[in-house]
Amino acid sequence: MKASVIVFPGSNCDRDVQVALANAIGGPVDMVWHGDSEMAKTDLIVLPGGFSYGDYLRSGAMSARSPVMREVVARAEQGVAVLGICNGFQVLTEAGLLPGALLPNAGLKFVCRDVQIRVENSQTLFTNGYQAGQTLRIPVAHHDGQYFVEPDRLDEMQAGDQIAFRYCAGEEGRKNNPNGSIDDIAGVFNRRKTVLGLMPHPERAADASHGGTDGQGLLNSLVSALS
Amino acid sequence: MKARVHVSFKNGVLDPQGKAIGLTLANLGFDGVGDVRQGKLIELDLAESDPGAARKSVEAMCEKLLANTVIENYAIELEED
Amino acid sequence: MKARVHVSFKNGVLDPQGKAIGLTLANLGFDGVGDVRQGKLIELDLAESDPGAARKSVEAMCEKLLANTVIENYAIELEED
Amino acid sequence: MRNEPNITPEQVAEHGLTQDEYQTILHVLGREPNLTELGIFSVMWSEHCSYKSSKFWLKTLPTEAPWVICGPGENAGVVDIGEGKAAIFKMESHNHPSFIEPYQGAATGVGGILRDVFTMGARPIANMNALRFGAPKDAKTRHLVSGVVAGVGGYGNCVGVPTVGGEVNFDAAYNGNILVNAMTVGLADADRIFYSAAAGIGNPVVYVGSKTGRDGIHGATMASAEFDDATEEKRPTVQVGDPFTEKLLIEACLELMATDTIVAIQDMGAAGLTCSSVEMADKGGVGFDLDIDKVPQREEGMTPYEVMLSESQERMLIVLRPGTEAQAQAIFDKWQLDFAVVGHVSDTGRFTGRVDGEVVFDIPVRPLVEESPEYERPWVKPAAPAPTAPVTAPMGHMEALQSLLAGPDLSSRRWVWEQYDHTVMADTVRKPGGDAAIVRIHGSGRGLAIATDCTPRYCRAEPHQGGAQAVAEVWRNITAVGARPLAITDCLNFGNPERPEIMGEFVGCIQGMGEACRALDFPVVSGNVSLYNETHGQAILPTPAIGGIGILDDLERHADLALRRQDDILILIGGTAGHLGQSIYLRHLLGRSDGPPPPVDLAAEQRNGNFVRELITESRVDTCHDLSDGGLLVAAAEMAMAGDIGLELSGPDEAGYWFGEDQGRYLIAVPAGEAAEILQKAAQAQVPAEKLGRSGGGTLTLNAGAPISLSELRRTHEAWLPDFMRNDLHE
Ligand SMILES: Nc1ncnc2c1ncn2[C@@H]1O[C@H](COP(=O)(O)OP(=O)(O)O)[C@@H](O)[C@H]1O
Ligand SMILES: [Mg+2]
Repeated sequence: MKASVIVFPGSNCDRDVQVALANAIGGPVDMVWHGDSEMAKTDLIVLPGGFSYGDYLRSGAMSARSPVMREVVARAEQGVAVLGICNGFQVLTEAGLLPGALLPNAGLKFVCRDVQIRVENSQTLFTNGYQAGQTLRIPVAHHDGQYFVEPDRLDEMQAGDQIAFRYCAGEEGRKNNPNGSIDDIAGVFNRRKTVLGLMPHPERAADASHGGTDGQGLLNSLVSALS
Repeated sequence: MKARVHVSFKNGVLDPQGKAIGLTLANLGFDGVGDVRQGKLIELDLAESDPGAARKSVEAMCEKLLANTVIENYAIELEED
Repeated sequence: MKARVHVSFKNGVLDPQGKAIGLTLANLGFDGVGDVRQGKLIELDLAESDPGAARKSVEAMCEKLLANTVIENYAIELEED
Repeated sequence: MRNEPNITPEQVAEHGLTQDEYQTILHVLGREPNLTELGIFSVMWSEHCSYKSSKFWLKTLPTEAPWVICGPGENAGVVDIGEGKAAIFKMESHNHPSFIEPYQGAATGVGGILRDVFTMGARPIANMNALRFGAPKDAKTRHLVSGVVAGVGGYGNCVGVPTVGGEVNFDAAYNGNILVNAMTVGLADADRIFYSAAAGIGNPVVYVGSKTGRDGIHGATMASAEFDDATEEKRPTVQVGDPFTEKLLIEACLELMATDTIVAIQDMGAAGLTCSSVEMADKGGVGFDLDIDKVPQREEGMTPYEVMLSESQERMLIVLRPGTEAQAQAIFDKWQLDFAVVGHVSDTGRFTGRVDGEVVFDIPVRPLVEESPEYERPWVKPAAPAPTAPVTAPMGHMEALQSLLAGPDLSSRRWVWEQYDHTVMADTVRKPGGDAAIVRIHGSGRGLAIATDCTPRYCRAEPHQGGAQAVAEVWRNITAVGARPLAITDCLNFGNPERPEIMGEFVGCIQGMGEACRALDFPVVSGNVSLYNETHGQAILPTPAIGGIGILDDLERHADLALRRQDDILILIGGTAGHLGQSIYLRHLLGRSDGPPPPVDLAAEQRNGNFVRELITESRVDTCHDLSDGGLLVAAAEMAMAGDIGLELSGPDEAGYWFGEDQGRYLIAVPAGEAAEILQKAAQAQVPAEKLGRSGGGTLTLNAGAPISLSELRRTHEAWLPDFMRNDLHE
């Protein structure tokens, strides 16, 4: 399986996801510079976390307009798997590959902590290694993670099984939803389930020294589906 | 020519910043403050001097970058030098 | 009465957001865009109906909360309902 | 040179220079300076850049050890951590700007310290922050806490360096003068360290990063002046940070450092282009000839004075090997950063600037640096504190514990560190909330332990003990996770050094620090001094903040404070005399601040620490917490809360025993079957050790009294800070 991680100016989880993916695949992962409009053949495109363009104006807005994104959109249309984590999720919504938008956290503060999320749909290439309803503990680290989508569109997404993960019961005495996302949504698919965006960072829960490995299943799912 | 673009959240989109400002103003003892909304104001210096062309170009900038029309509205004002 | 407060960086203060927007507009092929500045526009609904009193109160809000006058300027516009 | 009006005595004074200092300038130049030259002298000779009041005493600190690659004097300290790697680290203050504009002041503080570290070739891998605020009830405190924390996070999160720890204190002495100290730790190949000494006559001097604007002109002199109401009125321009550009600058510089193009490199910090040029030229024994008009400028019509004194952020100065300009420029173009050749290294020994070829300043480098004033300021040794007055426990011990854990001094700092991305880079092994943070050395099974500490109330009561205690506590925190302490950086925050009693605090703290560093083999490799932290003649508490690092050779063998098992035996290591003088117990429950601080016995500190570390590295202990503020019962409760496992404790019914702050102590928890052997080993090593209780259940019990539930304890411990900050809005 070939995987490519896009590097935008200001990406800062590009190395993290590269390392985690390379471990899952057991082979190298390509890094693709945002200014390149060409990309080698690949089975998976990852948009990593970070603060591309400083998150200025709106998170992900400027990266969504970079040359490489035209290529990403074209590949996505051909059915190539695309995964956006945190800032990558923001870029995917800004680029129109996923519905909705990510607004500043309802608490208006950056939030970095572990959250519990529930797997809502395990019948996809991103989630086949999990059970539906399974609860995962994975860190979030973001300032703009409040998922928003128009109510009608949300209904459609529910009906189309496009909700990938929801924040669920968390630590004692704490709100489970760290950012005020509508309907506790932590991650969503496109209609075909070939594009996934999520706020939690699976690559930060992918080896024992992270204090948990619940994110590993997502990477393993991709490897088993795409290899 | 100068352009001013006002980008604001659409009705129905939660504006946590506006809400927090309203709350804080009340805590500070400012009475009689109702709804508060926070938007962006982007000011651009343009080489273009024709108002029609300038507006069209700024509209394109808004659609392409300055606003996310899923959640935001924009309004453009032009000001000749 | 409605008040609109425009908060912007003082002249000479670096505006990293404006700078990045300008860069991206150029990358997107928009020519002839010079300086870009990003500020905030805060809209308030006020119970007060006397313009003089309203302005005074909004000025106090700016000094106390809405702007940090070390690096920001503010401008107030009032609009009767 | 251009003709300019003569310098007036008022201008001299406005530049923070004394008449004597001005006479030296006349002597150095052999003529009157012009205004730009006066500006250059003033920033170079400011307290901030010249260390004129502190130099004499800083020299007394130990700075060497076999593992020290580079001690104080460069941008940051460098320590060999084995396997071909070096750790590069430093701490710096951004106190005054953060008081005026908390968000941007703190943010640019983080930006500045990051540059000090990556300029030496390191990739930053961890940030720490040591924060001191005024009393919680002071009207400004909430606003300052909120803005500073958002600023530290705003910058560090965006550049993608995890903020893994720090400290937060509240005390009325900081009401008008908060402290924002930021530390960065970076990782480099030990054979690829970059230094700042310029060399190679004719070599190009290159400016990279952001453009220069009129930011923070006179920032360096501001950082060296006392506050008064006029300061707030004048509202000097505070710099705005651009962490996005910083991130690009890190990547571009590291990319450049992988090539063979750099002769010398230095970030532009305080006093910007002036200080960086002069230091690079002086260290290399060469001159610098700059074309001021080539400096990328953000604003029109900037004067040479403004360009030279600007403190615009995110800029670096590099001396390149001849002919490598194009190769270097390609890298900065790729990252969309400014790049300009702004001058060359000269053999004149002079620092010269030109505009359109015309000389606008011309100063000999050596004397500019060497003739800078150095003062051995008068100082008085503070009177020794009277003995601690008798203490009558105002309430039961468990009640006292609950009150302490739910108060400003000892409540959880989670509200702070959850605003910091502490897991980016995916190498954070121990997050904030424990003793030292641990970050993995990327791609290896080893790690760095990092801690910052200082107990300012001890330093006020007895500076010498306080200085020693700060170093010892850092050493202890690093030891408590099982790491071998290597070296420290410091940030010495004090009041006005022209007052003998303040200078006495400074001298005492330094002497105590030096003593502890020598005893613990824990040298100082970098640091920073921030003086004149006073408002209306009211000085802050003497605050020598210490940041230290240690090495963990095997990440599998480290300890953490959380109880892990039921039925573990809790053992107290170290001697307990029940010292309540200067304790949090006195301060929080009785409103008292009397008595001497707990004495620091460095030999015992070392003996106890080495014993504990050995147990951890032998994998006999995986649960360990050091004792500090609040004493024994607080530490035990923290261990129980962190592991969500209860404790049954027994011991004498004395407040001093449970809340005294005797130094050099740890709590460890070991499986019941191993306790006897460990106690025996302790006796052999002459390390005091006693059984204190047993883990289990979900409550904390003391001497068979009424149990308190951990969840209740945790609720109040976690609640104070968020409750205090509720509904606050920064910006
Ligand atoms: N400003 C801060 N930023 C990040 N972490 C912090 C901050 N303040 C405190 N912490 C963390 O909270 C924990 C408790 O701090 P402290 O009580 O000072 O520890 P100790 O007494 O062991 O030195 C530590 O893990 C520390 O790193
Ligand atoms: Mg500790």
